[in-house]
Amino acid sequence: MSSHCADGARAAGRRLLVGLVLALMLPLPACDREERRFSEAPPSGAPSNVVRMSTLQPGPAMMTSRTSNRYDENAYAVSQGQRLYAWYNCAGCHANGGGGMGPPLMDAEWIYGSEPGQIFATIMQGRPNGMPSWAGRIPSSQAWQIVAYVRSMAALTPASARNSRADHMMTWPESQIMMEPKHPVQSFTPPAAVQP
Amino acid sequence: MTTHAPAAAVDDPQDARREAEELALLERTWAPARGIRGWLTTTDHKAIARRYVVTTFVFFVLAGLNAVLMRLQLSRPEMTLIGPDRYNQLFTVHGTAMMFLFAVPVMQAMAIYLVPLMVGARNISFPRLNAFGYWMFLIGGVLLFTSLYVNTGPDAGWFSYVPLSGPEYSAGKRTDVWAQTVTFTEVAGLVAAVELLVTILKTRAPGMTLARIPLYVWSILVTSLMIVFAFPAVAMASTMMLAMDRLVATHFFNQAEGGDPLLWQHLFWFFGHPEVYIMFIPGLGFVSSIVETFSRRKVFGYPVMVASLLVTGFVAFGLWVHHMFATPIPQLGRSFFTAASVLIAVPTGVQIFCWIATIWSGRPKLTTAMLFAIGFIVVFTIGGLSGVMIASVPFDLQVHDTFFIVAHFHYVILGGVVFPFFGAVYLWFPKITGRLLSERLGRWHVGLFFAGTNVAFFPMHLLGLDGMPRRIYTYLPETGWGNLNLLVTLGATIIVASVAVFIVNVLVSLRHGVRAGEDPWAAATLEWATPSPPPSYNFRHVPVCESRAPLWSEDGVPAAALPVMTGLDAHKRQILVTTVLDALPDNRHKHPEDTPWPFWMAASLGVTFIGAIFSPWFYVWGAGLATLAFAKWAWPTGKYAEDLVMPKRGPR
Amino acid sequence: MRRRLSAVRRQLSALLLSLPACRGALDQSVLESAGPRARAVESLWWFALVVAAVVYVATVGALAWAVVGARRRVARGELGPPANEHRRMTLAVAGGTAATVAILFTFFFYDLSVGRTLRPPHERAHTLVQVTGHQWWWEVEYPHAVPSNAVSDANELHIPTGRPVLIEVTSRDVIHSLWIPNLGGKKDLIPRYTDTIWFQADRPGIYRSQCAEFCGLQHAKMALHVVAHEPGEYETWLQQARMPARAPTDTLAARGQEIFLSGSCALCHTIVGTPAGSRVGPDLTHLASRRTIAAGTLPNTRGNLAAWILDPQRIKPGANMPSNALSPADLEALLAYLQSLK
Amino acid sequence: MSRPRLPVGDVGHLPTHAFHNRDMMWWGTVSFIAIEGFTLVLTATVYVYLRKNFSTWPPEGIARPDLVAPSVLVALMLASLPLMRMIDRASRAHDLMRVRHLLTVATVVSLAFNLLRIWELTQSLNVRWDTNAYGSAQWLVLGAHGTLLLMQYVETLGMTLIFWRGPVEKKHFSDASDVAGYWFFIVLSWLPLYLLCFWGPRWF
Repeated sequence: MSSHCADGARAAGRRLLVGLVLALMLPLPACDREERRFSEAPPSGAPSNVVRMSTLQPGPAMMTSRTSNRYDENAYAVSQGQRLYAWYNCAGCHANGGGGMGPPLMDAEWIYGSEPGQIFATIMQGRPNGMPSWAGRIPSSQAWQIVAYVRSMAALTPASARNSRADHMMTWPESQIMMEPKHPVQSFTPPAAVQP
Repeated sequence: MTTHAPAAAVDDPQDARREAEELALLERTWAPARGIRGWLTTTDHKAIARRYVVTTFVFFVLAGLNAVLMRLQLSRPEMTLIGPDRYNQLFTVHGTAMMFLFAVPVMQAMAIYLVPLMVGARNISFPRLNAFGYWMFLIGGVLLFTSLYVNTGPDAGWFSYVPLSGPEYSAGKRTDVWAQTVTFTEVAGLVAAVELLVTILKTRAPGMTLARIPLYVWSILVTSLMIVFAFPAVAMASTMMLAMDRLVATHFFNQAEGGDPLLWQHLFWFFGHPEVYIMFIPGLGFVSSIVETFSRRKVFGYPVMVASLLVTGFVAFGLWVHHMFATPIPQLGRSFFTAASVLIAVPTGVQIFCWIATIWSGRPKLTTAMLFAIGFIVVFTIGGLSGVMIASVPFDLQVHDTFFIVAHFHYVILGGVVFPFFGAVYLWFPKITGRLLSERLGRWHVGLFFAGTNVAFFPMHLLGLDGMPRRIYTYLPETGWGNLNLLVTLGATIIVASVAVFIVNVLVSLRHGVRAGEDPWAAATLEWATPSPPPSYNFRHVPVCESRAPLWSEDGVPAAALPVMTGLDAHKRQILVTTVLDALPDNRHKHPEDTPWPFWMAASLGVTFIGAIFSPWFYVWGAGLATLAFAKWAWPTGKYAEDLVMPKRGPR
Repeated sequence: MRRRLSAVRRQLSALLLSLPACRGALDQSVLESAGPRARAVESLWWFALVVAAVVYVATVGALAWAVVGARRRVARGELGPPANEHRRMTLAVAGGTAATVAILFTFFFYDLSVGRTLRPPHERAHTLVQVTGHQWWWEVEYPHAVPSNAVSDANELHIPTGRPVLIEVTSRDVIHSLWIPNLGGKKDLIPRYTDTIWFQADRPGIYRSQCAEFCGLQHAKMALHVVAHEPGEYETWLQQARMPARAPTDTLAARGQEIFLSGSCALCHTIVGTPAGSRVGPDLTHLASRRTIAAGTLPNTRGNLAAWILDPQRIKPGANMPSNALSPADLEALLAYLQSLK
Repeated sequence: MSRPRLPVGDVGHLPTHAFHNRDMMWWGTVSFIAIEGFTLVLTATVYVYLRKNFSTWPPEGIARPDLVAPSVLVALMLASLPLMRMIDRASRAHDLMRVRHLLTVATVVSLAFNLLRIWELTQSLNVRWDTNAYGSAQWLVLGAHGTLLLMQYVETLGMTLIFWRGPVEKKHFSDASDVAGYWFFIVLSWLPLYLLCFWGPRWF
């Protein structure tokens, strides 16, 4: 074999090796996303109880408390949050994110903040004008799952941990419509029982 | 062609030097490059088939280990060895791998090795496509098992029923991995089917008319035709529908927006039922070859055998609804599907009778391969009979989705795929490696495998009748299923032992096996008319086929000489193309050179489909990459140009 | 013929059931039919089994005979094929094929006749029950013209013996499947589809049933107990089930009710007669009268109930009931209340 | 054991390429046409199956698809068929210059097909794939056939480049003839799908 060929073989070998290593690394981030934790303590960090209604503050700048929610990156927690969102009738006021009596949750506007800790506090403490307090009702681990789901609706969590849709009718936030239909889309009701 | 010209045999001693020169020339023309470059670029069907078979077998072992873990968990009631999350991944990957990564591909891989040799061709019809198919398959399989090992294994069952596998109830990327594994394997399966189809139709040895095609090759022809019509259904349903529902929120299966979960079941089983026949029809072909070789006579009832294969292949498409008897579908349709499901037993029965008749009138030698063929009849018949039972709607409704079904399809698949596969390995191992497998270890292998299969799967019938549903990760002690489950687990360990014996036999025989020579069994078909292992060009001269058993002058008696045709240019890669029906020589096709681009094409599609688990944009980028790879693949190099019309233009 | 067949059946049945594990403590078997539907299928099964056994023995016997005969012939030094081989083989294969076709036709028509007996009893007098599948429990409803008389129950299906029961099935989430081996039949529960299945129990008893379509993490622990009562007893049960929950009689139970209503329990469960009315989890109005908890997973005892409330994820990992961190005193009170819900 | 070989004929005089069913590549193309054609049949089946879940088609609130661009595409497709006949004939006549120029025209036409398909998806359908099952079905059929259009473009472009840059062997003429055959499949398979997707919402 000429040295040229040997070089080629070595180069191909290197390429193959690099490709293999990359391929093996690809699924590593999966660990967090795919884990299914059935019973465990909720994410650490005290929820920020303080809701700041003004940007003005005395003295030197205060650290905003940023609680991270490890459920944000966990697909199972987000999907459990989605289930609980329906079960606890969050949709009664917020619809499937589009809003109704309560504010929409799919957009980027947050009255009481979009950090996990803030949403957690909003759920647990309640807010004026209709948001009830769920403290003592919803176990905190479930509340954190709901937080993850609510944030996923606003695309604040990693896309890989969100699902594309639920098995119900679609709701569209303005910002997510990539292509405007020429005619308004109305909902459709399938026959209740399709066949005997 | 029927009257031999009184020409001198080419093998005369004075021609030895000329022969050596010609062989060296052929070797230079056809041999793949050495080292890893050769590994990536080769388009030799034998090299690709060898690694294909080994790869599928590795997946078989891995999927089998999944089964062992499952059996340990089920061996006693309320075991806590494996939790439900893990267990669901294990059984889903077990089923998916056995179906998509073993049963079908191993049969195609064997066919890729054997068919060109059996029809007397120099290589497979589309060798680059062949290489591409292998790489696609490899990526799909590695994707599935890597995912399992990083806790992303699919967990919705191998038939991924929506809505459980849909975006709402299958969180994360697990089902997407399943859908793309299916994409990879279906692409690989489809291209292999096309190559084999065209190889059989267009590159048969002169004289191999339709009525002289070996039964094994017929079985591959039927299987490949079935794949062409069955695989698109699942490829479309998983890649274009399920994956899209999960990725870009289409509504094929969302009832609230007009979709329908039963649509998935129809599409899946339209593929899934023929799949069963796609798996075991090649097995029937193996059995025909084994019975013919070791009974020392041609299989009795050739036209009936061929007709049976064709009928089976056709009727197999009319059975899919019998997987859906418990769903809301019209009553009348069910009777039709029952009738079809019952009727399909006839052609298979006919074939079994013909083999028995062949053995009866022949001079059977009970080699390991023959024992596997006999084991096939003994085991597979049980699966066939329980298959007739569950064609009945009322009975099916009692055992559907229970361990009775698990028992039934394991009898069918182990009986119809694994037994013939092992038999085929014992038959053709000497051809592939040049050495015989040990018959002594072979007896242990066949004995343990037979015992293990029955101990593991027969009790499952009883468990199913006793109410045990499939796919449960545990059960209560009060159900009383514990002892039989323990027995099943014991059977599983026996199977493990037998497969271990087989692996040892292969490894030992590769080094120390008895040298085989060209034709150790004095067999009948053309693959035995070339050295073992065959040279890269398969045959020095194109063999000519004058009967169904071209190497026999009469039943079991080796012919004195082999008629051949000369005239293929040894300087170039040429293969002889013949006519479809009568196999008359028609033209000399220019055969492509080795190239790494099928590999890069598969790699770019790998990036595309794996990336598309996460973002639809990978379809756009990946299509660009794949187009570049394909351009390099298809671009003529001008090497060995034949009848050049216009030379390559220099740089302007 | 018929009698002989049933004698064979009895013997085979005894043989099969004498195998060590075929007899569980629970009634959950295709081979112990307790109603006409399952019985029809059971006789079809025994017929098919006997025929299959005969066919199997004949096939494998022929194979063995062929191998042994041929090898003897070779040992005797006869190198040629047997006399008249072609005619004999043709006859054998044709005969075998004809027998196969005949047997299959017989089976097919027997199957059709069994299929006819399975027609639903829409016209006949029957009891109507609605079963809805959930991940991972069964909601069972007994509708009534007067809505307040309708009964909602979970994981237990009470039926009268001797009359057909028509079950309307559907699912709330993924596909489940209702299968009661001793009574016969199977029906997939598909979301947004409503389908029906019927059966009839001839003798009182408790028949166990398990979800038969893979439905996710706890598919294994999704059992339904079918309780067949004598008709009079059934009416009594129904009357009892229509009653709202008893008000707590002692202070401990009253404290338990308070915990139930003010904590997370009431968010998912209904107790008729109290403000708790959520339909997300099983109806608990008569929890204490049920035989099992957690969809047939545990016997309904005080200890099991406590374990289930505190940490359901240990018993049924992935179930949708959350863990509840209750103080021992609160747990005591809650258990007292729940156990009073007869 | 090696048995002697007995030459009974010579194939050295046989041609090195052939057209249509004598050619091996042609059979490969036909096989892929079978696979792709059956996939299209399945997409149409899905379309009809989903139709039965709706009382009106398109569902209320969604406009019927526009007809202009789709009809232009169909007209262009039909008009391109004679061009393909010409390519096939020129190939069989081994007319290098003629095949080269006709292929160049075909590349442009194929590009126009693809642009029109993009226009159809974005402007004529009036529905997104994720609006409801009606939208998904429309996108499925158009998308599946659109993938084939894209492949056809790549194939035609590649063949054209080969005929310009070389090396061109005689066998490339049978490849060019296969391009024409595949083109017929693309066009003829679209006609029923066109009626289904664009006239279907008007008829049923």
